[in-house]
Amino acid sequence: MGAPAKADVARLPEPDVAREWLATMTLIRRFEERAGEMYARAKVGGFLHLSIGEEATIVGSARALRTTDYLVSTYRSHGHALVRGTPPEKVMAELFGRVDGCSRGRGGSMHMFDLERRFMGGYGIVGGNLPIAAGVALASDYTGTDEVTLCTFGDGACNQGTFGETLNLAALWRLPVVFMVTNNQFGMGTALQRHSAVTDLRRKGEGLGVPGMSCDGMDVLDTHAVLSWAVERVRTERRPVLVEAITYRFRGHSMADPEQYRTKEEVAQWRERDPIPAFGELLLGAGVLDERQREQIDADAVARVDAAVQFAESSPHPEPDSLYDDVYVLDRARWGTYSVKTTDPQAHPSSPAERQRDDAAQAADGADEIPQQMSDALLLGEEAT
Amino acid sequence: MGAPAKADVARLPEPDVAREWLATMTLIRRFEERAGEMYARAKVGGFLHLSIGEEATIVGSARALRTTDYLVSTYRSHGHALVRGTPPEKVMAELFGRVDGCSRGRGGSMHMFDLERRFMGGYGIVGGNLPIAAGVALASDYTGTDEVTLCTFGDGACNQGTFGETLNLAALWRLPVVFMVTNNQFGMGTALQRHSAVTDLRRKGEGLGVPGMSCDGMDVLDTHAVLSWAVERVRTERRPVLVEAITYRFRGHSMADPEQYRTKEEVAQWRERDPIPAFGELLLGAGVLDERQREQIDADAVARVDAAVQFAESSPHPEPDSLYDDVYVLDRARWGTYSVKTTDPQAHPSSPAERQRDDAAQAADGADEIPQQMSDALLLGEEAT
Amino acid sequence: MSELRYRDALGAALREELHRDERVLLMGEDIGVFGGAFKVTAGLLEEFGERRVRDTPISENTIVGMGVGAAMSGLRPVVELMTINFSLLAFDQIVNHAAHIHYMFGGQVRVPLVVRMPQGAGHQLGPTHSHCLEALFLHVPGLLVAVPATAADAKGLLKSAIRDDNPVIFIEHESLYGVRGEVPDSEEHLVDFGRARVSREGSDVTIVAVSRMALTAERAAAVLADEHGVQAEVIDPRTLRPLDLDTILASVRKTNRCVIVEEGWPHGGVGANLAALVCEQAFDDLDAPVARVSGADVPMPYSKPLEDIAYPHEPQIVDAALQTLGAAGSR
Amino acid sequence: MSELRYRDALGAALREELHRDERVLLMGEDIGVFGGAFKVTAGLLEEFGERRVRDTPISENTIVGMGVGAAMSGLRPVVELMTINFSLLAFDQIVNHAAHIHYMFGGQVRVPLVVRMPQGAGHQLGPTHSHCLEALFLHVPGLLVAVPATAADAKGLLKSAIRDDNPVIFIEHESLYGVRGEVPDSEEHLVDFGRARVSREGSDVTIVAVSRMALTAERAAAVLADEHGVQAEVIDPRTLRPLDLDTILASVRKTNRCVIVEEGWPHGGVGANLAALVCEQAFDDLDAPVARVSGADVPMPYSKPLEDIAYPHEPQIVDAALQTLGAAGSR
Ligand SMILES: Cc1ncc(C[n+]2csc(CCOP(=O)(O)OP(=O)(O)O)c2C)c(N)n1
Ligand SMILES: Cc1ncc(C[n+]2csc(CCOP(=O)(O)OP(=O)(O)O)c2C)c(N)n1
Ligand SMILES: [Mg+2]
Ligand SMILES: [Mg+2]
Repeated sequence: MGAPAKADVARLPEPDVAREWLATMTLIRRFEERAGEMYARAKVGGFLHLSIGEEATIVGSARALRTTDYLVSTYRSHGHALVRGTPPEKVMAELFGRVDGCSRGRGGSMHMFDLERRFMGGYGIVGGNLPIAAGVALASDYTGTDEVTLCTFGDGACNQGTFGETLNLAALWRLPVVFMVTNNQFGMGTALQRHSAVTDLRRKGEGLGVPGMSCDGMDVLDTHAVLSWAVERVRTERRPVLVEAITYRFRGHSMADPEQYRTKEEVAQWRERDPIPAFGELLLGAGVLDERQREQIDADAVARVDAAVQFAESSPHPEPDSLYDDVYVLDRARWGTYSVKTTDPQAHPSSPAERQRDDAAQAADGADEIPQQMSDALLLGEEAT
Repeated sequence: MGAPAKADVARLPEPDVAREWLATMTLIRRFEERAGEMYARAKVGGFLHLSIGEEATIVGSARALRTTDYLVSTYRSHGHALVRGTPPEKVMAELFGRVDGCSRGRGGSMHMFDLERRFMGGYGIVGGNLPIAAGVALASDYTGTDEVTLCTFGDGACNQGTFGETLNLAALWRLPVVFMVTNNQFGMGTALQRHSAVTDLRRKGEGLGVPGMSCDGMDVLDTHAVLSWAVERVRTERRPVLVEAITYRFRGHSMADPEQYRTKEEVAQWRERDPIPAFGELLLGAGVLDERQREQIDADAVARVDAAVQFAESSPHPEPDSLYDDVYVLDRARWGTYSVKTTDPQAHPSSPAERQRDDAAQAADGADEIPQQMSDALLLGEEAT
Repeated sequence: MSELRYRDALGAALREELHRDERVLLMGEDIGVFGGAFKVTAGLLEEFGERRVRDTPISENTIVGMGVGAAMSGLRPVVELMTINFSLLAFDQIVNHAAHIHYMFGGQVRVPLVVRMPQGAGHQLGPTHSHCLEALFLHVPGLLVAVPATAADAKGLLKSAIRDDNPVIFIEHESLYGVRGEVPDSEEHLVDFGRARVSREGSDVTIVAVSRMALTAERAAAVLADEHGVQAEVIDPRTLRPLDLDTILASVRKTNRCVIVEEGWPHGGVGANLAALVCEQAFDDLDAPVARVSGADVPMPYSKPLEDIAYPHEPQIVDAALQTLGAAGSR
Repeated sequence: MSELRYRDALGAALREELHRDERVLLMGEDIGVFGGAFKVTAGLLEEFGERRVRDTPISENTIVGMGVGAAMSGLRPVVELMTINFSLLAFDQIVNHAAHIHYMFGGQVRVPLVVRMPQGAGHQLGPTHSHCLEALFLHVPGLLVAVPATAADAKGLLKSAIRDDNPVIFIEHESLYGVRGEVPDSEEHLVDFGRARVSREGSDVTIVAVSRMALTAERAAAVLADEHGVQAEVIDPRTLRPLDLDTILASVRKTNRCVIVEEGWPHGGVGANLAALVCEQAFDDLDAPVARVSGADVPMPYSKPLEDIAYPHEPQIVDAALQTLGAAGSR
């Protein structure tokens, strides 16, 4: 890679800060790689959407925020929880569906949450998080604080009705929110130019009163610089901004994606720009990092992820009788029937014999025709045969 | 008013055509004035949204279409039905809720329809008509015709999610549809600058791949010129266009609107630009029309509206046992229960005694606390007291 | 006590709660400068200003979604949708978000949001503006659903809704806005969710009726008493989630007959739900099948005579009640 | 007859109808290049090209609305929504438009639109991707609602849906896509709407079960026969609008007992609706209250053990059936 450009070095933050960025990107990468393995081993169910390749967009943007600022994300949000400081243990436990998960095992991969760290959640409905983020920003504005909300979503989400509705309202009411499109070139298997008439996504806010800008989402420095400018502008001028972070998703949309919609060459080309080695090289070249430190950062990340898996493994599953907890906030004397229990959760199969019979039944109806670890494949229609 | 500018005269179409435009604008005006009277006399129920002041946008745009082109409108659509050639009798009968109405009395003011004349309907849901219009255009494209669809909606509708969704899709799929914003400065009581961050509505399609242009919606010539250009461009280039027609609603949003959101002066100023006298003067000055003809046009319109009222008065109400007709298309042997009839429509009050008791009851629950002709006022909360 | 219109009782509830709690704010289309399509919010913009009373663009899904986000951040937003028909545009935010966020994030965050909207036929507003859709909401766990029928309940339930930590779907009725009723003056006049109102006692047949139909049922009960010597007990559940099934069952155990009255569609409606519950829980107490009276199973037509027969009036309720009595002993 | 997976039976129906009728076209997110989230449409883009098989942006309300407009103009669009949960974004176009246009325009225009989408729990997809929402659709007059449980029905009902002139909500089930079944080969294999399927005859108790639960109920019936000597009649209504109430009532008149099984939420669900209808129409024939087995009244949790107990399995159905029998004669 050779010596880093002077300009890049000049943009570097304090060495400690730079190393922390690298460490966090590495943690996210290692965490998600491990999550993928755990998924293959059926420790994790449902969908698992990884942001591998997009780490610079996550760290570069979140580090432009103050701890009092808010972050709102999508179903692709492990990294967003981690960057805000949610312990990897709690994120992994959520993937495992355990009580110590950051959503107590209720949400899974798509629905991480950490109120304390102002990570206001991952949302499974494409476009559903935009109005929510604007509402969070409204609350900041209403209470007269200078908090900013960062709302991230994908290129595909720009086509959802809430995009136009929310940007207009945020501009009209001068809400302190930064809208960040993580343009990873695809909405699932549909390439940008096949889902959006305008592919220069900065321009998407033009008719809505929201100015736009882009950053190189493979470069944590550029992402951080542009987002910092955007966040501070929003904080002081109190008008929303739209930032497009141009990046690429290295893995499939979710775990069993056959990726027939793109070529191996295209993926390989983007992988050459992998943001983590690139930033590592830059720091090495700038003398901010030595090889030993770099290895240590990686080893620390791996160790932390090991601990997270161990923690998740040992965390209990939710108790059956917690099924109805938190459907409602029931904090004072209450009357009436809130929930209709025509089936009693306790009555479900629990004895081994019953469980076995049920498993057989499941197999017969196709749910488990395919090994558990391929359940995503089943859902995506790719069968084991 | 003096002599018309040379430029205006140069823009005039053939004399016959010009007189037809004036006649149609006049018919729409007279029709709606009478509809308002009929509403005050409780011949018309529900909501009645008049386009008085906006006639040039209706005639100027619709006359840019071929008879094989489609028109899709909103709940403010009497003029759109009339301009397409739906007989005033059928439009008035619809307002009266009679079987000879153009929607057989089922739709009312907000839901006019005339398949034969390719008037694809008025829709009561703000923004709901945009995807439908795109679907109509899709069908034209799919079947390889060169038909164009004109979709009209209000300034307020631009904030509905379907606006962004539909414009993007239409641009992406190159659908032959002209989106026309009738910018009458208000969405109900909310002024443009209070509901839209960008008030130059031409620009609303910029981030969506739909180029925009404006026309003077108080000038039928300008409206026609711009729409003709847009329609033909769409027909040949097969890419959607957004046209903003700048106009003003002279009357309230619907019948009982107290109009506290604007000043009398503002209304008076716009009324000076009333498109019908303005165009009449122009034709007089250009020698295309004489005073007698002008009066005749008006007298014809009034006579036609008289006939429409008479027709509507004498058209019967739908029969009670037609209540369940056309919920479903049931055109061949059918099984199963389509509709659940827990109340039999025949069993409803019909004897005078029952009817009387029911009326009293209605009064007691407030529905008729206020005279029938003020029902809109009730709905708008303005009570008779 | 003061005599207030239903509309003004709602307005008073909003005014009092805006005064009481700085976190309360209102959002909706034309609620401010225009004063509200049905004038419930009239005067509130003038009194509380643009910060607390907010006119919005026509963007139903986003207005509700912003309410969700603001509620998650500690505010107590009250969103008005102009009519319940337009709530279908906001169904994603109501169901996938408002209703489920508390549960899906493991109880960490609350969504104290109120979505107010009127429903109902009777004014020839046609097939896009007249439906009664409470059944769509009562189906969804995580929502509370209120259907006040009187001015006192309108005020008391709305105040309770604003103070509740759960998302509340608050369904008003267009034909009730002008109806007057006695309303307690106290600013602490709250009506609890999950407690039915027995508006008339009787021993012969139980009539459960929701929203505007609660009043129609009362008039039907008067006819039953006057003309048929039948003493009907009339119950207005007030809220559909939570549901005061106990009060309904106690009455059915007494009368052994039950009629359910709703204005909405019959297939999968409120009546179906209540009938199923009553049949399940009080099967041995029923001397006749639970009767349902509902709106016709059609999109609401504009035509006056068709609209008239498309939703229930007293005669259908009277007939249904008499039928349950006629059926007595037939088993 | 061929043995086909449910998924492939649906694919075959689409392929045959695309061949048969030039007016048929498919639209949906990732149905083309990606081959469909659940691979139902795999291969169709290659076979029919971009004109007939259209990948759309993520714009649910507009995709459905374009389907409405195209259907009004003479096409026969089949729209796929990736899961039923996302249909809540399109609820306005489905209810206010697709369902009501034929009626509201006085019968002048038809909306031969099919909206296909899968529902269902079992794969830990959590609270935004797992719900069964058929009850929301069956409530709405103007819609037809199909809930096929077998490969043969999937194919036959989908072909009928595409040929029908009404808007059809076609609800598939994610857990059924991999299940094989015998499917008639004929291109004219149509299954009529409104005709229930009696999958097992029996005289002791009637079990009505919808969507995936029809299979679970069959297995429960086997257990009832093998372990309890109880002969259950199992009925799959196949469509909820129109509803083949006659077949259900005939069975109940024979067995005098009824259990209804659904995967969705209980309050205002399919079970409530059927229970109300059965109690109304066959009150005197019932020897026990109609029993309902349903999904738990909660947003679907991600946790595997919680998800497992949040929707019905055979034991609950067996228990419910035995309960209706135990209750026999207790009146
Ligand atoms: C309303 C809705 N429609 C469809 C889906 C299914 N879906 C999940 S992710 C996805 C693609 C989103 O693409 P993009 O916004 O670019 O985000 P990315 O996955 O690339 O991060 C789709 C269609 C969904 N979850 N919600
Ligand atoms: C989805 C929806 N929301 C709200 C309404 C109530 N409403 C009817 S007209 C209107 C204002 C629309 O303004 P605009 O689009 O500018 O059209 P105009 O009335 O000025 O012609 C509103 C809010 C509605 N009919 N549909
Ligand atoms: Mg993407
Ligand atoms: Mg307007």
